[in-house]
Formats: sequence, structure tokens, C-alpha cells
Amino acid sequence: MVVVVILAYAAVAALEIWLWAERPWQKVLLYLVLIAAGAVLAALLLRDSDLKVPEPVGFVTRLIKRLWEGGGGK
Amino acid sequence: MKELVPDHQGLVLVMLFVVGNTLVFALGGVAGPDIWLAFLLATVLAIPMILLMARVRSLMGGASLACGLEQLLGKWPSRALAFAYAGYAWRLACYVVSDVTNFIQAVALPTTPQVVTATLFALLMLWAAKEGVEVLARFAAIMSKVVFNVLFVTFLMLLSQVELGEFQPVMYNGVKPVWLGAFQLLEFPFLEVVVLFWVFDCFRSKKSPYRVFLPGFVAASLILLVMASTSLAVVGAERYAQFYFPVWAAVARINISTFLTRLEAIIGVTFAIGSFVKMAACLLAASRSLAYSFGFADYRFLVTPLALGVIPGSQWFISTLLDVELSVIKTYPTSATFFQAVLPVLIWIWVEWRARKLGRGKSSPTQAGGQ
Amino acid sequence: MRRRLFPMLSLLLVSLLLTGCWDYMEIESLEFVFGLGVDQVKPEVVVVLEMAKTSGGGQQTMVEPKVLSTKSQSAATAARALSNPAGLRTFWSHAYVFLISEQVAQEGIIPAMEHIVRSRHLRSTVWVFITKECTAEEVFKSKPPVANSVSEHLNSIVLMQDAISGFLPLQVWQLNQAFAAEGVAAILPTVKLVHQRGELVPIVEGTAVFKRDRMVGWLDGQESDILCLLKGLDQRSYYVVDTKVTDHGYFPITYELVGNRVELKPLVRKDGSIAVAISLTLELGVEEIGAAPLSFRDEKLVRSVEAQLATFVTREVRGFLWKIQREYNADILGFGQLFRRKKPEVWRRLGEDWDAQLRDLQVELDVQCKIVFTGTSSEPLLVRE
Amino acid sequence: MFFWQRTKKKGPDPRGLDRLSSSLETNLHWLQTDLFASDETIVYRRIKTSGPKPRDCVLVYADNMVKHEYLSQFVLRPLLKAELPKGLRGEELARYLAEQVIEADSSECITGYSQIGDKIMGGVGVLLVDGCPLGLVVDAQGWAKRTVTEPPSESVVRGPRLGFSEDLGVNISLVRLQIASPNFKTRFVQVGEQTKTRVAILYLDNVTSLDLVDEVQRRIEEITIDAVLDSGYIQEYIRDAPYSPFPTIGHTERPDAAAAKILEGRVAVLVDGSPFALTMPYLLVEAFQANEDYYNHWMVASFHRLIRYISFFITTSTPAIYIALISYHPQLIPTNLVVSISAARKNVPFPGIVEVIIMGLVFEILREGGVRLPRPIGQAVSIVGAIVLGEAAVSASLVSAPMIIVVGLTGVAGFVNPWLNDIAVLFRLLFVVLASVLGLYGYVLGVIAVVLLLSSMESFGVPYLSTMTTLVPQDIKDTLLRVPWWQMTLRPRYLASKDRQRLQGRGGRGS
Repeated sequence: MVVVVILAYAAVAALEIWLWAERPWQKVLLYLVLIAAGAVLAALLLRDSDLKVPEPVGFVTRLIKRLWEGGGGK
Repeated sequence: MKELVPDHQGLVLVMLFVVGNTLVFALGGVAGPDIWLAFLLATVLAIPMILLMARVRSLMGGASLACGLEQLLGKWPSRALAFAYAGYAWRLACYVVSDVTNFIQAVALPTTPQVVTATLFALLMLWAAKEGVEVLARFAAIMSKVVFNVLFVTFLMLLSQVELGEFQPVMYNGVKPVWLGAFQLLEFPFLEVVVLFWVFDCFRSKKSPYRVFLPGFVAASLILLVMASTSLAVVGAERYAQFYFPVWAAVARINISTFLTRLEAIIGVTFAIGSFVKMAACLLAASRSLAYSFGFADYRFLVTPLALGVIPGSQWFISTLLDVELSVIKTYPTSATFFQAVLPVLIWIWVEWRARKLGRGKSSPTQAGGQ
Repeated sequence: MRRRLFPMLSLLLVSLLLTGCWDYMEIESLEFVFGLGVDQVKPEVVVVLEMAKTSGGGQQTMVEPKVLSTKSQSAATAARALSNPAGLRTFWSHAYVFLISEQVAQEGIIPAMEHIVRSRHLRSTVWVFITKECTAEEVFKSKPPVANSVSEHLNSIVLMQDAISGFLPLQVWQLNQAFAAEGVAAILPTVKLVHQRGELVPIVEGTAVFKRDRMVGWLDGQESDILCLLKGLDQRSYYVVDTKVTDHGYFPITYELVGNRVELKPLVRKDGSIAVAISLTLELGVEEIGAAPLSFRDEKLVRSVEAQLATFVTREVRGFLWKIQREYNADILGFGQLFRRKKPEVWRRLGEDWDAQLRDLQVELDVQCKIVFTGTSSEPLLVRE
Repeated sequence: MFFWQRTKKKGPDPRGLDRLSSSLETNLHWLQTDLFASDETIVYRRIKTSGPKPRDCVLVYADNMVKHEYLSQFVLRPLLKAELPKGLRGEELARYLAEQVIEADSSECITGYSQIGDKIMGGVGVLLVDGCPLGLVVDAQGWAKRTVTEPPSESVVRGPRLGFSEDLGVNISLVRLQIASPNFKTRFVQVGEQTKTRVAILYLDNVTSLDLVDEVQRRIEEITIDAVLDSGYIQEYIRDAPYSPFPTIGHTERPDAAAAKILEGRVAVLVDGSPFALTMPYLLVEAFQANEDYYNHWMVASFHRLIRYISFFITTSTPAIYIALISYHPQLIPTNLVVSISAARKNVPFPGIVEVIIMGLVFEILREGGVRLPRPIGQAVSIVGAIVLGEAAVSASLVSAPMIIVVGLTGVAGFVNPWLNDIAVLFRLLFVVLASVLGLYGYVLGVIAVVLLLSSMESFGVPYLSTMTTLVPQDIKDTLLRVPWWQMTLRPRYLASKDRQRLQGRGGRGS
């Protein structure tokens, strides 16, 4: 299943890049990186459905939380 | 190539975005019978934020988003900001998709894998996002007629079952539930409007952002207020928060002369359409801001990878209906606060300062670099 | 065009490739459950289903009811186990009625109905009944004279409730709401079996009174009418009242309730004690006066009849209130809810032991009766002497 | 010179070098052996003028393409009687003939062989005179024409009964009859390497934006095609969104309809030889508007329009919704109905989705079978086919009775919108497939896709859904409803940017 999914992502990427009128390398690179990220995410989820969700602004979150609890008298 | 959306279509897009995937959920359930107070409070609290957003867009004048940002914020800060919001918008798109797929699984298709529905929705929103904001706004304009008329008719049909006593006693448990409900509403769905900041490419005039955002938002919040209060008055204040989908439950009870029954599917359909608009807008915002942050003029080539990422993403963030509740309550609010309230205020202050400086002297816009 | 080609192509492709149709089912492979019942909860759950065997099609669709029952650990397992003898997938969304037997009701009905409320298969608009002096299975196996199945029979009785009176129909969601709400007790209509033409026929009459989820007593048809009256429902119930028409003559006259307005007001007296003021304004029609020499052109007489009616209703309501306050001590009129909504500070103070409060709650009653309708004639049918 | 020309004629581009000779015999020889070689429909009528020095003349024309009496009466007879003054040669001679001898309406001079070819094929007579290197062209077109009749494809109960015919000039005059205004302009373009078809672009100078007219002209001029036999050719070349099945160019057989569109600010294109005028830009709403709407009482017209919208919904969606309901959401069907459908389907061997597709196909076969047959037989085919097949299929338990209702309703509702009927078939299929995968939600996805497609389409720069997306009251007045004429004071915003005022203030009646 993982192989099928990765192949599907690759096929989509190939098809779409083929459809482009022009292919500057920056665009192709960014495109491929994102597709690869999507494929890896899909593959990981297929392997292990309990993947942890990262908190991108975790430190801010914690800061806000502390401030909130400290000052919030509501 | 500027994408220009007529004001009235932009307004409708804002309305559908806010009403979108929120409609069926138990909004502001913590406030109990005081739900309407929570709604009003949240609307009042949100309006300054909306105005502030419109103000920033208005300062850009007729310029496109990319040009305006670069002028007002400076090259690197604006790109970093765009990158951050790309992540936020993408994540929101994942949330919206999983809301829909979970809803469909819960009420209609229990054994169909969510990936299937998610894939179909992702493909459609991919298409919509590639077509651009003009087409999306047109789509919203035509679908809004269906959605809002359906809502209006269901509201009329629910009226006969409304029990006004459910709203009493007012503030039995004090102000706290009202505040809590209002904050819940602010983070989902009211202030998610910040995503729309990145959706519109440019506006017709300096006044357009106000004309689009403010009435659109207020109208949408009123619609949500009416629908939520009506369904609360139908299902009962105590039961409202216990349901995953109280509006659904309320509409399922419509029974007019034993003929007009079983109308809940219509609400489901409305919900799917509204959510679609929201997810397409989020995807569009994510692609546009990501493209901008990497310095590309055209964003369309980024739509496909981002949309394909949404499919696993939606399963990643929220995999079951239980997660919808838990994540909305636990994980989402904190990061949402950052993107929905803290950053916009910072941007606004920064932009006001820059604009004043640029406008007064035009001496050295390069000075304003670090932060 | 290119930007459109790709998504359109893939949409088509995906929808063709994904024709897995996980939830696809053929409608003819479903066995429609018309009614379900729970006869026993402890030690095992007994679930009864009334299903429709359909055949024919087209102009001559035949519906034959079949009753199946089984015993299992829980309602969910029992319901599932019944698909096996049914031979088809049982489909619950079209159920009309849900019966709970008296015995289960006395033990507490939450375990019996929890699964049904939670599952998405059963609509929240199903009518709920308590079977009185019989089991759900017996009810389902009885023979309604006209309808195809017992469930349809009960459903059609409920739909003409305003013309029958004597009970208050309730749907599952209303019951839930009553359980969830503070300061109100639940009620359910009752089904019983009567003999007609040598066969048992189910009828709906009376009300079961609950305290929390346990049944604590019954109300008969007349009392149920009073209950409807006090709840302000549009129910055209009949009252036969011995009315004094001439100086010495009492005649039984049948009145029909045409309209009623009820106002319940929570009162807090100066000394801190609480009370409820009920004001009832009834509009009545005269259905039958028998041999009474009652002319409705005689205004004085009409006033006196109205006053007698008010006295009658007051007496009935008093009796009813005594029953629910003292005998059952179940707040089915929602006095508690009334205080909670209108006088939250009182509820905060007294809500804790509402049962005791209810027992001694003073009720001020004010009944106004008005005759608004006398059929097609204002004069009695007099025989000339 | 003559020889050189002949060899040159076989070359790729003879134009520009093919001047007529002043010798009549040379000209004739060349015509007979080269330009019209082995074409026996060309008539060479040789005459001599009277007088002391008769001159040889030849009238060349294509048989049956000209009015023979007209030529003989107004060209040949005066020529035969004419005495040409001496010494006239070349252009003077030609002018003398045109001005003093020939009585026909119009006569112009041409100088080249290939022009002669074009003219004669266009149905005029060409007079060649000895000693004159010019050909005199006499307009006498007179081929068999269809008279102006009621158009069969768009018959009306009320309204003008004129229809376009195949003749471009007549067609333009029919439109001009409706719009008698000097602002009504016509531009001509020639299309088709072989057919050289004349195409006319019709518009109102003071209403239509000239950018639109220029755009239409540009697109038509860019066409490279060898033959244009009907306006359908042009339509496919110049339309927007060529891959979308929805029409982005309208066509009508009625001058009144064409005139109405021109008056709203659209452009009409007429093609020689085609009785169908093209109108552009074309919006989706127009598919739901019929010209009769504007002649009937506005309430009746609005009601009919509503019926058309509903029918479009029915014809595209009924099978999909039926499939979704019986296969995914039986809880949404009323109980009595669900029981009877279930009973009806008990002995049917196919799953619902197969049943829908088969019956849909059968219906399309019956329809297609009936369309091209003569009307009485065609009706018989469909009626017999439908009734006999349907009845037999149900009693043989091949299909269920509700399915017959669904298919019948779908088919009949399709005929209400003839413009969209063929498209409806496609979307019906798409919806059915999606509904069979995800039930109602699949159907909704299909609807979203179609609406997206529609919102992304444009016709000559105008969004395809224009009147449906806007909230401006004036633009909605002719969309879902047809409000009274005196209320429609403005022309549609998206078309007539120049002069939006249709009526001065409010017309005759208040409110």
C-alpha cells in the first residue's frame, strides 16, 4: 500500500510537471519537495496512524498560556 | 495579471467562509443557554480585529497582495510572515477537510474510508484554487444563494419547535461561560477570517476591504447566531452541547404535517458546500502565501502539492470524530490565538508605523529593517 | 485549459477507480423495522422487533408484520443478533414506535434506551410508549383491526391524538430532553391491550410518571387530559360534568375543550416561602346536553354553567396536583424548571432538595371557563308536552 | 503572353497576373479550357450588337444561378439593339456599356480572370466585349431559394413567424426590418479557402462595445478552414471554453430573437448559407430564456422560466438522487414509499446503478431513433418503444417500476430545455457515478464540480454566470423571473457598457 501511494504521488508530480509550459528549476525543486513531503506524510500515516502532531509555535503557545493564566482574572 | 473580485462577491465569499464548516458543530456550547450572549460578545470582540485586517489591506491601496506587502512590511519580514501563514492556512485546510469527512462518516457513510471523501474533496478544491479567487468568489456567490436560502427555510421550519424558555435563566452560572463561549467562537470560526487576508489578490479601491470584510463577517456571525440559538432552543440547552451536530439533530426533528420530514440531508449538503468554499480558500491562501514567501509571482504550481498534502494531513491532525472535539478544545486554540490575534496586531502596528513613515518623509524606507 | 484538465481528469479517474462503494446497499436487502421493544433488562436484555415482510411490488404491495425477539447481554448485541433470524439486514431508521415494558420502566429505562438514542440508525422522532400490564412482545403480537402492523396502528393513533385525547405522545428526543433538563420529570404514554371482537387490540391511554428514569406511577386517561391542560397542549378532550341547570335538576353535559391558555408563575412570598400561581383560561364547546333544558340564549344560566365548570376543573386539577406532588412526588409539570428559569436565585437556594419542596409547594389556582361553541343549535331538543 | 499565363495558372498563386486580354477570343478560350474546363453548367451566350460595325459580345454565366429572363430582358435585348459609337475601346467602352446600354440595376467592371471565376460562381453574369480588357458584371443572382418560413426548430405560439433562410442578404434584411436604425451596423468577413463564405457581423453602434465587435471580427478572421457550410463551423472556431460542453455561443433561427440579443448589446454573426444566426456573448441564463417569454404576460413567462430551471434540475439529478437515496440513505425516503420501492425491487436482478444506466441508455436510444425519422413515424417509434418496452420490462422483472418513472421523468424534463438537453445527459451520468460511490455527498461533489466549471467559464470576456452571481436588482430582473417590460429600464451591465439606459425613466405604468 505504501508503495502504491508513493507511486501515485510520483505519477501525479510527473504528469503535472510534464503539463507545465516551462520548467524553471526553482519551481520544480519547490514542487518536488512539497510533493515528497506529502508522500512521506501519507506513507508514515499508513505505517503508524498515531503520528504525533507537532506544535509549530509551541514556545509561543506556552508563553501565552503562562501569561493568560497569570493575568486572566476572568 | 491581477485578480480582481467584485466587492459583493468578495463579501459573499467572506460569509460562506465563516458559515462554511462551522454550521453543524456545537458552537459555543459551553455558554449553555447564554449562547446568544456569547455570540454577540464574540462578534463585538472580533470586529476590531476584522477592521484592523481591513485597514492593513486598505493601506495597500489597489496594489496586489505581493506588492503591497513588500512595500508596507519590507521584503524579508513579509516573506517570513507569509511562510508562517502558509503553514497556518494549510493546517486549517486540513482541519476543514477532516471536519467534512468526519461529518459524512458519522451521519451517512460509516464504512467508507475517510481517505476517499478527503481525496475527492481535495481534488475539487485543488481545481478551485487553481482557477483562482475570482472563480472561487463567483462560485461562492452562486452557491450562497442555495446555502442561505436553505438555511432560511430550515430556520422558518424550526421556528414552530422553538422553546424560548431554553434561554432562561440568563447567566445562571455567571459571566464565565459566556466569556469561554465567546473565546471558543473567536478562535473557531470567527478569527479564522485572517486566512482570507491572503486569499484576495487586490481590491478595487481603498474602501473595498472594509466593504468586503466587515459586512460579510457581521452577516455571517448573525446567521450563525440565529442558527445556533434556534437549534439550541429546539434540542434544549442541556442537550445542545452533548451533540456532535446539534443543528443536524434539530433539523431531523422537523415534521410539518408528516410530509416535510427527514430534511437533515439538506443541512448536510449545505454544510458540504460551505466547507468546500472554506477549504478551497484556505488552500488558495496557503499556496499564494507560500509562493510569495519563496518569491514566485505565480502561485498556481504550488496548489497541487499542497492539496495532495492535505489528504494525509487531514488524517494526521484529526483522525476521528472524537479528535474534532478534543483538538478543537485542546490543541488548536493556542496556536490559533497566535495567528489570529497576536500576529495580526503586531502586523498592524508595524504597518501603521511604516506607512506613517513612508507617507510623511519617504526618506529612508530601508532603515526599517530589523525588529 | 491546462489547469482545468488535470483536476478534471483525476476526479473522473479517482471516482472510477474508487467505485468500492463501501456503504452501498440494495434497498431490497433491507428488512424494515417498524417497531422495537425492550421487555427485560436484567439479567439479560430482551429485545423485540416488529418487521415488515414486503412482497408484491407495484400496485399490489403487501406488507406482512413479523415479530422476532431475542435475549442478549446488551441492547446493541440483541439488536444485532436479530439480523440473523431475520435473514436480512435489519434497518431501523423507519421505526415508528419504541415500546418499553412496565417491568423495565420500574427498574429504570435508561439502560433500555441508551443504545437507541446513541446509534444513528434510529430517528429521534420515534414515539415511545410504556406497555401497561403486558409486555412489548404481547403488544406486537396483537391484532390491530385496520392497520398492517401494530407499529403503524400505534403511529396512526398518535397522529390523531388531538381527536382521541387521554394521553400525551412523546418522541425519543423529548424524553431525552426531559431526562437532561433540571427540574422536570419525564412522562410517557402507555399502551395497553383490550379485547375487541375476541381479539386483543392495543390502545394508547394514560400516562406513566417517572422520577428520574424510574417509573413511579400511572395517570389514567382523565388525569392525562388534565396534564395536557396544564401543559397548554391543544387537545380536544371531553369532560362530562353533572351540571345544575334548573333549580333541582342536575344533568350530565359533555363539554369539549376548544382552546386553553395556561400561565404558570413562580411566586416568592414575603416570608420567603415559594408558591406557583396557575391561571387557566379554558374555552369550551358543548357537545351534548342530553335532556337538559339548557338554552344558551339565557345568559345568566350560561354564566352559572361556566362557574360550575370552573369549579369542576379546579377540583380535578387539585386532585391531580395532590397526586403528583404527594403521591408520586414527581415534578412532571416542571415547577422546578420554572423556578430555575424565572427565579434562578430561588432555585440556587432550594434546588438541592426539590423533592421536599415539591411536596409542600403551594399552588394558587385560578380557573376561568368560557363557553364559546354550542354546535349548530343554541336551544335544547325539546319535546312538546 | 497567353501561353505564359496558362502555364502560370497552374502554378500555386496566379492572382495579380491574370489580367483579361482585350481579345474576346483569348478570353473565351482561356475560360473554356482552363478556368471552367469541363464544366458544362457554364453558359456562353454569344451576340452581336447592331449597327454598321457590330461588335462580338459574350455573356457568361452559370446555368440556374441567374435569373434568365432578367438577363435577356435587361442585358441582351438592349445590347442587341445598341449601336456602339466607333472608336470606343477599353474602359471607355465598358463605361459606355454600363451607363448607356445595359438596363440592369448594377454593373461593375472587373479586370481579372480569377475575379470572373468568383463572380460567376457567385451567380452573376459577366459580359465580355471584344476589344475591351474588362468584364462587365451584371447582378442577376437567381438561384433556387427557400422562401422565408416559420423556423421549425423554434416554433412559437405567439410571436413573429419569420425565420432565417439560407441567404445572407435576406437574413440581414430580416434583422434590419426589426431594428430600423442607422446605428445598426454590419461588417463583412470572408471565411473558407474553398467556399469563400461571406460572414456578417451585426451590432448596434451606440450600444455594443466596439472592443467586443473587434474581438469577434479578429476571431473570425483568424479562422483557417477550407469550407464553411453552416454557422456551426464558425461557432466551434471562435467559442470560448472549447472543452466545456456548455454552449458559449448562442444560435437562433429567428430574426426577432437575434434582433433582441443585438438590442441588448450582443453581437450577432450571420453566415451565408446558414439559417442559424450566432449570438455572443452567450450566458447560461439564455438557455433558460425563450423568445416567447417576452411576448407573453410576464407572470406566465416567469412561471415558465421557473419550470425550465426545475426541469433542468430534474433531468440532471433525478437518477443520481434516486440512486443515492435507495442505496445509501433509505432513511430519507418516506416509509410507505420505501416499502413499496423495496417490494418492487425484490425480484429485479440488477443493482440500482446498473438499472439506471441501462434504462438511461435505452431512453437515449429511443430518442435518437425517433429524432431523424419523419415526424409521424418518429413519434410512433418512441411511443411504441417506450410503452411496450417499459411495460414488458417491468412485468418481466427486468427493471423495477419506480425506475421507469425516474427515467421517464428525467427524459421528459430534458425536453423542456432543448439547448441543454444533450449536456444534461453527460452530467446525469457523472452524477449517477458519483452518487453510486458516495451517495448524496457524491452527488453534491458532482454539483460542486459543475458549478465550478460554470464559474470558471467566460464568453467573450463576460463571466458565464454573470446574472446569476450578481446581487444587483436590475441585472436579476431577467434571470429567474421575467419582470414586466416597463421595469427593465436598463440593459444588462455586462454587455452594454456604453449606453445602459433602455427606457427613459419608468415607462407608461407606475410601480
